[in-house]
Amino acid sequence: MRYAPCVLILPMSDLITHIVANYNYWIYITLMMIGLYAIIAKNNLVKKIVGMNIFQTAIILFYISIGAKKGATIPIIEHAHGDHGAGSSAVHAIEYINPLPHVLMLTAIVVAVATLGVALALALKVYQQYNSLEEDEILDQIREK
Amino acid sequence: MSSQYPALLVATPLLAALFISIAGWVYKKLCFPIAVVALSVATYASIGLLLRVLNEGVVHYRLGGWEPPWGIAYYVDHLNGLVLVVVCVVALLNLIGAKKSIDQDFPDKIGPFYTLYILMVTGLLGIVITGDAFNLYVLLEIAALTGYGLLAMGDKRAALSTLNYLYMGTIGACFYLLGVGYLYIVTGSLNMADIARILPPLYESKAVLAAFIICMVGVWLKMAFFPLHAWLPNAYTHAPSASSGLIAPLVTKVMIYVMIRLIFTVFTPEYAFNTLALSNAFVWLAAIAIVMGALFALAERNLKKMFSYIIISEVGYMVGGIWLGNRAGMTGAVLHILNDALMTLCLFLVASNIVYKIQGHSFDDLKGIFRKMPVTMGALVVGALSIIGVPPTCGFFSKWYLISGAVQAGQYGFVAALLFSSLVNVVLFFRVLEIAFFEPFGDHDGHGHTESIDEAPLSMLVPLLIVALGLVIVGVYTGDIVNLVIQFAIPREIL
Amino acid sequence: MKILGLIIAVLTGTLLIYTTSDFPSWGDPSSPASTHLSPHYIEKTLEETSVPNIVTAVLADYRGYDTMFETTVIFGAGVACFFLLRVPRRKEPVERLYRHTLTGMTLRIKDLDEVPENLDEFERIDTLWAPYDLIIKTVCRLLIPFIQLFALYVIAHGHHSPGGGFQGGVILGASFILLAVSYDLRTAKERLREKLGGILCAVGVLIYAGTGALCLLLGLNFLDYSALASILHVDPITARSHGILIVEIGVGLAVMATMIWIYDNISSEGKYEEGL
Amino acid sequence: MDIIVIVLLIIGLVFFTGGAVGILRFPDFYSRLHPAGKMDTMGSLFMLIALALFNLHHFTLATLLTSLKLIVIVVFVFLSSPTAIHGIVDAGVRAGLTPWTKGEKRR
Amino acid sequence: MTWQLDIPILTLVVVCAIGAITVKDLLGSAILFGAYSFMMCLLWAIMGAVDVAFTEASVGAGVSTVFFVAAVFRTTRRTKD
Amino acid sequence: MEALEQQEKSLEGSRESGRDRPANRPPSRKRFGPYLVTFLIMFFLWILLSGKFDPFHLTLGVISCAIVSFFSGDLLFDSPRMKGFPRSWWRFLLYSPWLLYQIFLANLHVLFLTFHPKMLDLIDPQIFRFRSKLRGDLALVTFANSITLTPGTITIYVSVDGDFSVHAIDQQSKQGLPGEMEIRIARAFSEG
Amino acid sequence: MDQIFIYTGLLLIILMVLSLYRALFGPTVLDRLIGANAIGSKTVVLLILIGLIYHRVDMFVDIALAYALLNFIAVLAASRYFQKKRGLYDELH
Repeated sequence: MRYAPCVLILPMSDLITHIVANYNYWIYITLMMIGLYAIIAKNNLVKKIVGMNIFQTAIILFYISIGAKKGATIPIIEHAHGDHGAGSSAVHAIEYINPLPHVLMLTAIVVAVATLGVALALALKVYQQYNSLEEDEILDQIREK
Repeated sequence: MSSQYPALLVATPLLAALFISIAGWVYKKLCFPIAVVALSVATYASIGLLLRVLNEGVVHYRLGGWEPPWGIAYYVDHLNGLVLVVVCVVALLNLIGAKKSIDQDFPDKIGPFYTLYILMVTGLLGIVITGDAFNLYVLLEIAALTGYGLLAMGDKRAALSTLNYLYMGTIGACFYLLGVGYLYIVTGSLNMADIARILPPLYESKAVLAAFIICMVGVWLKMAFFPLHAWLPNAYTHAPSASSGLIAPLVTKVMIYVMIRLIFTVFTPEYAFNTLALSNAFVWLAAIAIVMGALFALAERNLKKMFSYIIISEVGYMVGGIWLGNRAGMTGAVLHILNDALMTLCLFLVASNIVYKIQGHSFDDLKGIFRKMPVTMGALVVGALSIIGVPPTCGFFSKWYLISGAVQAGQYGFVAALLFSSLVNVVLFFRVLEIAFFEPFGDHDGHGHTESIDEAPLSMLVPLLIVALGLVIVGVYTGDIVNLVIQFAIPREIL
Repeated sequence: MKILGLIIAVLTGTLLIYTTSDFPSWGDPSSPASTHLSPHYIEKTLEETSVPNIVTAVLADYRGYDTMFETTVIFGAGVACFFLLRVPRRKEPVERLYRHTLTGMTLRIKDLDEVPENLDEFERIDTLWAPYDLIIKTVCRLLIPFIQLFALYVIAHGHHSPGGGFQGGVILGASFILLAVSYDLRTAKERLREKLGGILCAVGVLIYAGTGALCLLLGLNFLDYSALASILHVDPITARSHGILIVEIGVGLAVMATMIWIYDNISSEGKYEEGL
Repeated sequence: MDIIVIVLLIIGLVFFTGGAVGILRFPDFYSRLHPAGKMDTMGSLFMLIALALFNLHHFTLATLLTSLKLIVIVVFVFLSSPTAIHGIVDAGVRAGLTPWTKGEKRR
Repeated sequence: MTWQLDIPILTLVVVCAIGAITVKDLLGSAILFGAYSFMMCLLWAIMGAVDVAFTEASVGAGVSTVFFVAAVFRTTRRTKD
Repeated sequence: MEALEQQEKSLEGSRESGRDRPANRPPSRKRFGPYLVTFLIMFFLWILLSGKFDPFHLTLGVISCAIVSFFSGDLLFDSPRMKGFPRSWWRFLLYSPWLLYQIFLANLHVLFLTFHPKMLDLIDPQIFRFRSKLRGDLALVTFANSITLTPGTITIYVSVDGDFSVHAIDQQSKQGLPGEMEIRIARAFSEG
Repeated sequence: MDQIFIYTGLLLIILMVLSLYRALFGPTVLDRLIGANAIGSKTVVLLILIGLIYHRVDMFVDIALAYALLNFIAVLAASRYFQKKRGLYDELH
C-alpha cells in the first residue's frame, strides 16, 4: 500500500471553494434546525425522538467536519502492521486526519444510542398508560381527570 | 494513599454500582450496605481532598498518567472541593433516609434502583471533579440518563414528564457539546485550563461568543433557569420520593457549579464580565426568574410542586449572584450552592416522609399533619426558616451576601426580586404550616382528631434531623466557611 | 407550538450561520484543531502505545477515562430500561398458547400447572403468531455464527484496523437480536439468559473499571495501563497495548449484553414472553 | 487490466441503474421487488469483483486477502439479499396487498 | 475527502432527515431514519472517520432501527404529524 | 426480584423438552462433529479476515473460534445428516456457476423489461404454486433463494413439505419453474 | 483511476436518489422498505469505492462487510412487524 493523498485534480472556481469550505457547516446547521424543530413542534413522542437523534447526529457532523484535513489519509498509521513498538518510519502529523474529533464522536454516538434506548423505553411506558403517543391527546386525558 | 483520593472519589462509587448490579441478581440484601459503604468512602475521600486543597492549593490528578492537554486530568480547587463534599454528604444522607421508601416503592427492583442511584452520584461527582470539557459532557449524560430512569418510576404522570425532561436535557447537553466544539475549533484543546490559556487573543472572535452563548443556554436548560424551566416542576413532582430527594438538591446545584466553572476557568471572568457586556441583562433575567418562580409557587396547591418552583426561584438567586460580577455576590452564590443543597434536601426529605406515611403530597392531604408527624414538621419549620432567610439558619447569610453584592453593583432590581421572593416564601410556608397545624386531620372522613403520633420510621427521621441541624450549624459557621474555603474559590481578580 | 419551534430553530440557525464565518475553512491543515493537540497523538501514538490505529489508542488510553464512562452510559441506559419496563410479576393468571404441531390446533392454557403432558407434540407460540418461515430461519441460522465471528474479529483487531470493543459489541448484540427476530424472543433468551445477560453487562464495565483500579493498586494512577507490565511480564509500552485489548473486551461484553437487554425490554414491554 | 475493471464497473452500474429505474417504473409493490433486490445483487457482484480485481494491482498477501474479503462480501450479499426480499414480500402478502394485474393503474 | 462525493451526500442527508420527520407513519419514519444512518455512515467514511463510520454502520443497521421498529411494534404506527 | 426468578424457573421448566429449539429439532449437543466442523470453518474465515499470522493474533483467533463454535455450533449444523456434508458443499460450489449464469441471463431479461417503453403491456404479474420434491431445509432454502435471485420470480412462501408459492413477473419467468434448477439442486444435495 | 472511481461514486449517488424517491414517496411502508434496502446495497459498494479513493481499501472493507451482514436485520425486523401485526395500516387517509 503506497501512500497517496487524494488530491483533487479538477480546477475549482472561487465560488466552489467557498461553498466547499462552508458547506459542511451549513448542512450541520440545517440538520440541527430540523432536529430542534422536530423536538419542539412535533406532536408525536416518537417523532420527537427521531428529531432528537437527528439533532445529535448534526453535532457529530460538526465535530467530524472539524477533524477533516485536506490531502490527509485516515488516522490509522500505515507500515505499522505486525511490528509492535517503536522504530517504524517517522509519522508526520500533516499526513493523517485529526483523530481527536473521531474519538469524541465515538463517545457521542454511544451516548446517542443510550439516550435512544431510554427514550423509547419511556415512550413505551407513556403509551402503556395513556394508549396514545400524541402529546395533545395525552394532555387532554390528563386534564379530564 | 491520599494522593489517590481524587481517583477513589469517582472509582469507588462506579465500582460499587457495578457490584450492586451484580448483587441485585445474586443476593439482594447486599445492595444497600454496598451503597452505604461506597458513599461513605466517597464522603471520606472528598473531605480528605478538601482538606488537602486547603493545605496545598489546587490538586491535579492525571488519569492514565498522561500530561493534561493530551490526557484527561482532574482539577480540584476550593470551589469543587466544597461542592464534592456537598454532593457526597447529600447523597449519603438521602440514601439512608430513603431506604424505607425504596423498600416500599420498588420491592422487586432494589438492585437496579441502587445501581442507578450510585451511578447518578458517580456522574455528579465526575462532573464536579473533572478538568476536561468533553469529559464533563459524558458525565453529564450519565447523570442525566440515570436521572431519567430514577424519575420515571413515580406516579402515573411521571413517565410523560420525564420524557419531556429527556428531550430538554438532551438538547441542553447537546448544546453544551456544541459549545465545546466551538471552543475546540478555535483553540484546538479540550482541557479547561488549556483553553483558558489559549483564549485571550481570541476574545473578539464571533466563534467564542457563540461558544459562550451556546454553552450557557445548554447549562441553563439543564439547571432550569427561568425561561427554560418548563421540564422541572412536573418531573420532580411526580418522581418517587427517594429519587427526588437525590435529584432535586443536587442536579441544579451541580449545573450551577458547571456554569461557575465555565465562567471562572474556561472563559475567564475577564471575558465574561468585561469583554461581554451582558452581565446586566443576565442579572435582570435572574431577577425575573426569581419573581416568576415565586409566583408559580404561590399558585400551587401541591407540596412537592411548590418545592420545585422554589428551586427555580433559588436557581435565579445563584445565577444572578454570579453575574453580579463582584466578590460579595459570588460569595453569596457559592455559599448558596451549599445552603440550597441542604435546604432542598431538607424539604424533599420532609416530603418523602409525608409521602411515606400518607401517600400523597397535595395540600389537602396535609391537614392536621402537625400532630401526626411532629418531628418531620419541625424539620420543615427549620427548612422554611432557612429558605425565608431568618438569621440563625444558613439561608439568611447567603441572602445577605447576595443582597450586599447587588447593592454594591447597583442592581436594585435584583435586590427587590430577592426581597419579594423572601416575602412570598413567608406566605408560602405560612400557608403550609397553617394547613398542617390548624386544620384538623381527617376532617372529611368524619372522625377527626386522631391525636396519636404516627411518625415516620427512625431511619428516615435521623437524616432529616441531621440536615435540619446542619442548616443551623452551617448558618453559625458561615464566617469560617467563607474565610477558609469560598474566599479562595473566587478568582483573585474579582473585587 | 409549531411557530415557536420554527422561531427557535431559525434563531439558533441564524446565530450559528453568523458565527461560521470565523471558522477556519473546511479541511484546513493549519487550523488550531489540527495543530494543537492532534500532532502529538499522531506522531507519538506508535511509540507510546504501539497501536497503529490512532483512534483506538486515543480512545482507550489517552482518553480512556472518557471511554470508561461511555461504557458506563450504555450500562446505565440498560439498567434504566430494565428498571422502567421490566414487569416483575403478573397479577392475572398467566395465559399461554400452545400449538399442536401435527393438527395445527391451538390450546389456550391459563394455569401453568396444566401444561400439556406430551410437550413434544406441542410448541409454545406467541399470541401474535406468525407461521414458521423456513427461509428466514435457515439463512439466519447460517449467518449468525459468521456475524459473531466477525464481531469477535472486530474486537480483536481494533488495534490495526477500524473497529474495537464498541463496534464489535454492537455487532455481537445484533447477532442475538437477529436470532430473536428470526426465531422468537424465547429462543434467543434460551441462549443468553436474562440473569446472565444482566450480570455480563456489569462484568463488562467491571473489567474496564477493574483494570483501572488494578493499575491504581499497583501504584500508578488510575487507568495507567503501563502498571500492568509487572503482571503481564512485558515492557510498559506493550503493556499499554495489551491493556487496551483487555479494556476493549470489557467494552464489547458490556455493549453486547446491554444492546440485547434494551432490545428485549423494548420488544417485549418487559414481559420477556414474546417479542417482535 | 484497467479496461477489464472499467468494463465490469460499467456492467455493474448498468444493473444498478436498472434496479433503481425499475423501482420507480414498475407498477406495484410486488413487481418492484423484482428489479430492486436482485439487480442490486447482480450490480454489487460485478462492481465488487471489479474492485477486487483492481485491488490486486500490487499483488501481495495483504491485497489478496482484501480481495478475498470483497468476495466474502459478495457471498454474504448473495445470502442475505434474497432473504431480505423474501421477508419483504412475505410481509406484503400478510399485510394483504393484492398484486397488480394487467390493465390496472400504476400504484 | 472528496468534495464531489461529499456535497451530494450532504444534500441527501438533509432530504432524508426532512423525510424522517414529516412522514405520516412511524414505521416509515423508522425506515427513513435507517436510510439517514446509511447516508451518515457514507459521510463519515468520505471524511476519513473510519471508526465513526464503522460505529454508525453497526449501530444504524444493527440496533437503532431495530429499536425503533420494536418500539413502534409495541406502540402504534399512527401519527398525526 | 424473587418473583422474577420464580417466573424464570417456571419458564425453564416448560422449556426443558426442547420444544423451542431452533427449527424444532432434537438437541444435537451430544455430538462433537458439528462443533469441530464449525470450528474449522470459522478458523478459515478468521485467517481470511485477520491477515495476521503472529502467534498472538492466532491465539486470539483460536479463542474466538472456540467461543463461537461453542455458542453457535448447533446453529450452523443442526441437520441430523452430517454424512454427505463435504460432498454436498462441493457439489453446491459446482452448482453455483450455473446459478450465476442463470441469474445473469434472467437479469438481462428484467433489464430489458425495465427499460422497455411499453413495460406495462409486457409484464403480467401473477402468483402461482407448485410442489417441489426436494426435502431438507438447506435444499429447500437454496432452491427458494435461487428462485428469488433469478429475476422474474420471487419465492413468497415455502412450507417444510416443499410447497412453493411464487410471484412471477411474466409468463416467460413462470414457465422456467421448477425446471432444471430443481434437478440440479437435488443433485447437489444428493436428493432425488 | 481515482477520477473514474469518483464518477462511479457520483453515478451511484444519483441512483441512490432514485431509490430515495421510493423511500420518501412510496405509497406503502413496504415500498419505503424496498427503497431503503436498495440504498443499503449501494452503500456497500460506495464504501469500497471510497476506500479505493483513499488507497486504504483494507480499512474500509470491514465496514462494508459489517453492512453486508447487518443490512438485512432492519428489513427483517420491519417485515416481522407485518407478520405479527396483520393488516397494512392505511397511511393515506
